[in-house]
Amino acid sequence: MEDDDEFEGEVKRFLYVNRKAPHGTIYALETLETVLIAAAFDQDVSMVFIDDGVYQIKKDWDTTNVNMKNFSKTYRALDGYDVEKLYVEKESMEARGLTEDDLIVDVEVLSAAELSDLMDAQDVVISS
Amino acid sequence: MEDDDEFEGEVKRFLYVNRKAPHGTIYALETLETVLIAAAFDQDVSMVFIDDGVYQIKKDWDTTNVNMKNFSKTYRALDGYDVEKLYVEKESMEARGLTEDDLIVDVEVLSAAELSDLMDAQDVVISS
Amino acid sequence: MKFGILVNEGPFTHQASDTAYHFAKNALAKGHEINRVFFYNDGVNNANKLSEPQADDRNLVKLWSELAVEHKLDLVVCVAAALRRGIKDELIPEGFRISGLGQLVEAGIEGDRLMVFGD
Amino acid sequence: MKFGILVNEGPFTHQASDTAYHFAKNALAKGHEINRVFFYNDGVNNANKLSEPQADDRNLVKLWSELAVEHKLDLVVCVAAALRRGIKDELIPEGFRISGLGQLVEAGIEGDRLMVFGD
Amino acid sequence: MMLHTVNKSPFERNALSSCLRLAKKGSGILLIEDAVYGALADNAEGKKLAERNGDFKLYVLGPDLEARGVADKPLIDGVTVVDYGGFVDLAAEHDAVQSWL
Amino acid sequence: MMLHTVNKSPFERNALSSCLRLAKKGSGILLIEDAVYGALADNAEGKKLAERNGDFKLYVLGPDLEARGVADKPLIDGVTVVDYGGFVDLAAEHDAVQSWL
Repeated sequence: MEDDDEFEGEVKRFLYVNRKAPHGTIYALETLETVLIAAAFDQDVSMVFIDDGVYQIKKDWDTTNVNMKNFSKTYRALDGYDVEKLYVEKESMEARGLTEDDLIVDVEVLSAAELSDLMDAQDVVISS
Repeated sequence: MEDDDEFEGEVKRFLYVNRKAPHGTIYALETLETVLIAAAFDQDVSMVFIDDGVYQIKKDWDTTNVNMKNFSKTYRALDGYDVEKLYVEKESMEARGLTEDDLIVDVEVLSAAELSDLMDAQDVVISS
Repeated sequence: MKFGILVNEGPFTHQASDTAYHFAKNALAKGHEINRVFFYNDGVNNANKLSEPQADDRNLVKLWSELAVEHKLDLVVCVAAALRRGIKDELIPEGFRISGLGQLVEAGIEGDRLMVFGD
Repeated sequence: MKFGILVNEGPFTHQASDTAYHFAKNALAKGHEINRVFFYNDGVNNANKLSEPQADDRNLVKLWSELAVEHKLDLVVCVAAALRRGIKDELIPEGFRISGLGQLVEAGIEGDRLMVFGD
Repeated sequence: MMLHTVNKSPFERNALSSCLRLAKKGSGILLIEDAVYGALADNAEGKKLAERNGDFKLYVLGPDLEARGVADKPLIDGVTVVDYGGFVDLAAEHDAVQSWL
Repeated sequence: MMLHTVNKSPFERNALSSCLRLAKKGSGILLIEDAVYGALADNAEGKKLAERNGDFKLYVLGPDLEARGVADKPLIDGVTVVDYGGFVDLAAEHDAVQSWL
């Protein structure tokens, strides 16, 4: 990320909250489209995956037989857009029997209590 | 209902299953529109209200301040269309602290076990 | 066997229309008949021919349209639900037609099974 | 105070657009500013001028349109979400315009609060 | 402090329970649309919420209670009823707003 | 006997639990779309469903498991994986179909 002094004081903390499973609804895909655009605005962008949202970053999607778009690798591309702050709730992972090995991207696993502090410190929260 | 011999063997049991609260989504209203049309076909029509669907027939709606359509009295009009089989699940009522006095129409309150038998005997189930 | 199909959600936002399409296609492939596909609630949004998905995504409006033409399917868009949502004649793709809710009840009466796909 | 508003569902099927409209109207009545209303996901279906609800029901497309004209609101329909769903120039009512997702991010940066209404 | 809005019936979905798990103590929580049933004292979900009303400031949208015919039902302790104008005030008074959909 | 289909994640909504309460014992239950997570043996909801697998014939839609990257995860005992053709067969073999949405 560049060091833009001109943006000082204008950088806001944007949080994208993902709580829905992929494919059953389009929210995972369309939120991802927003995040990619948001990256161009040099804001402080974070994404959190909680509840069924953790399934959005489950690896090994094969959408051939449902004939829907496989946008799984876009999560991997986020890093190239300087979107590096990805958080997952530990409790949501555990309830779903998922471990970090199941995920397609590197994320930081936080407890509900830690996530609570992080989410409360945001300026703009876009959820779906 | 007329005694149409010509329909013999063609009368099917149609069940409309209502599980969603009113107003948050349109399903209550649009299902009701279907039931009114269905009545003209001289089929054996039943409606069941389970889960948040029981709130569809809660009396005393006042939609003035949300500026949405108040279609509550349509439930009362069903009787005039010969749609007389309305069933409510006892367990859903109890979880929501509702009694028959709360309802805008006369219904038959059935236990989950009784409803289970009734629902299983249907030919066509339209749910929302 | 004669299947009727009810689609209650629009394309893309919910998977309902996709699942209904795969069901219809596979039923036909197995030699079953589809006596009608009825689009209700937001399902009427499947009948908007202006829909233009990204090149690497499926085009559900086109898929339904082509399936209808190929198999002479009756795709009916509910007039009441469609009016509310602004789906009118000028938007209706080939293979779809606008009609009343009676067509749904009729599909239930005349078919052997009615399948409901929604949210 | 400057509010941005995001509407993620179409009219009628979900209450989101109604609630957003009441919020916007009341914010304006209290002297606040609405820097933008952004329509995303199925929210783009609020921008279909062919919508014709029953006479005894509210007409959300018209209500948004009139609010925009009266208060010079900026109602932006997301181009990507709209293309997918067949909401194109010929359907866009007065007071709405089609633009990119950057307009949503900008509304978040420039406003004091971003309000999200969806399903 | 943040304002959290919840618009889903707690009987049908997990939105309210996730909000209660993840909202910071002391936050405001406003129940709107189908979530207003969660503010009623006489049902199972309202009773669950009542156990947490020391942790949050609870609000419920009056027009949505009226529309559903439950404006006369007893609310759980400590819930404040607001109208759309009050919703605007709450959004302005808090530092940011999160919607639980 | 009826075929019941459920398309909602059991973590998010009450559709599957209502189906399990109201479907007649011996019925078929097919999990599709976001409901397929409920057929997995290693999560909390799958374990709950496993306790009922003597009461119903359980099926899950393979293409939806694959799309979500969970086709290789262990399923609860007694669940049969079907494709869209198998879905059609199930609908034809049962007397009627009810969708839990």
